[in-house]
Amino acid sequence: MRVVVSTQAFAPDQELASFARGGEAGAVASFVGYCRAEGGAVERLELEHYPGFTEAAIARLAGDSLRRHGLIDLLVIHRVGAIPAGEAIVLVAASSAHRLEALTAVSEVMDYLKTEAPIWKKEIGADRARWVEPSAADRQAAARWAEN
Amino acid sequence: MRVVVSTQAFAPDQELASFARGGEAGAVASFVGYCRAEGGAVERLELEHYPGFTEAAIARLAGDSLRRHGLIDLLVIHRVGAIPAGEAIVLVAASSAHRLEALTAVSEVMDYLKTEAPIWKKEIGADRARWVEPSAADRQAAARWAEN
Amino acid sequence: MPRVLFFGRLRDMAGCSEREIACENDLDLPTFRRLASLGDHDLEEALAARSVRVALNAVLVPVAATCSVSPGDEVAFMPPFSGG
Amino acid sequence: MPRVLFFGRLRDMAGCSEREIACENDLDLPTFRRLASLGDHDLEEALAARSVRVALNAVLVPVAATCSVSPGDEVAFMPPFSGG
Repeated sequence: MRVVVSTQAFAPDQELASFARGGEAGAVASFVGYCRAEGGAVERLELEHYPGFTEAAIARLAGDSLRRHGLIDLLVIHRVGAIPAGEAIVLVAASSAHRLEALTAVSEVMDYLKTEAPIWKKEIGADRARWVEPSAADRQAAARWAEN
Repeated sequence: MRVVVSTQAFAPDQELASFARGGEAGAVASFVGYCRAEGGAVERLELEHYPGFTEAAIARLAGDSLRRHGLIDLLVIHRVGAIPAGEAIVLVAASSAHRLEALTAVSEVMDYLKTEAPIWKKEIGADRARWVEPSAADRQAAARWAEN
Repeated sequence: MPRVLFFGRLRDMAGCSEREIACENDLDLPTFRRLASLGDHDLEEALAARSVRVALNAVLVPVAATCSVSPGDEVAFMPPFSGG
Repeated sequence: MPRVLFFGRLRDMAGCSEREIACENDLDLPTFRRLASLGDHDLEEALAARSVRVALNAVLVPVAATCSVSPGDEVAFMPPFSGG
């Protein structure tokens, strides 16, 4: 398992190419989240984090998912700081023997990142600067994993 | 949308790197299925298809998923013929504005490929040669999409 | 003459992936299955299984019982799919 | 002296990301919030919102009401997270 929280830009394709899926992995699922320009309204996102605390929280939720789904490997990269429109914010990749575990883990980790990763996201544009908070849909999405 | 059914080996990383996500895509989800060696018991898979019919069936189920989830783009690559252990069988990638649509579409297309893509898969090893049929779990996984 | 295609384990049973069926008339599906099996009763029974889907000229036949096969047609017998 | 960290919109309200609080004694959380707000009642109220999570020395405080802050502690006030 590898968890990275960094202000550095990253190349999702290269990270996925080097994601070690292991000999008996039949399945690799992944998700990449990008900063959307929203038709030019958003120039960049600014993501704040709490150094140490944020990494520990993401590592804990990733480790829980790895164990719960019996994954072979799990990779979480979360960029923080200023992220220009069009660039990658987050990458989650999971490998497992069969497809359901990897696909479920990627959805679950993404849902938990939205509500449980100590990161604060501000949208910056020519005419706006606003803090993003998880939507009701985000909270429902995270809650469905706890029910199972 | 792009659907490929081919006996050629493909490099999932390169295909993902060239998957055009489009300007307003905030989300790219993907899945890659590999031929598992199962501890050496499986040397290769042999996948039969019905040329023309198979491509049309996959294009139809992919197009349905693209429309139903309002995806920006969808890519399905399915290799057929002899596939040695360790090599990629199938790649599904979906891009959308928000994460739920892309993640759901990738799971859905994979579940439908298992039960609705006219492909027949034989496992070949030193001590075995057996036709794979969808499991009860595969059928249940495909059925859950029809219920929604 | 109509042509029959066998896929998956049906191909293994038939020992070939396709055959031409010597017949100049329209046939109902049970008759076509019998001719396509060349006297192999196990194969004929396997072709009639509920889980086997039939395509006529590369179009899935929704209700196999109503299917009529003409000379020049291509009929595919398909056991459960296992893609992905 | 304890230190306070502000994140997200709380940082915007405070106008800084951290402050040292001039105090040599243990404090309960309401008192600490009042001192950390430097007389800004809107900030003090915002820090006390149900949606704001509190970490003491980088460990989440499950029940904020029972939290006691000592000199040398680091207290973080965290509005709803929005990762991913």
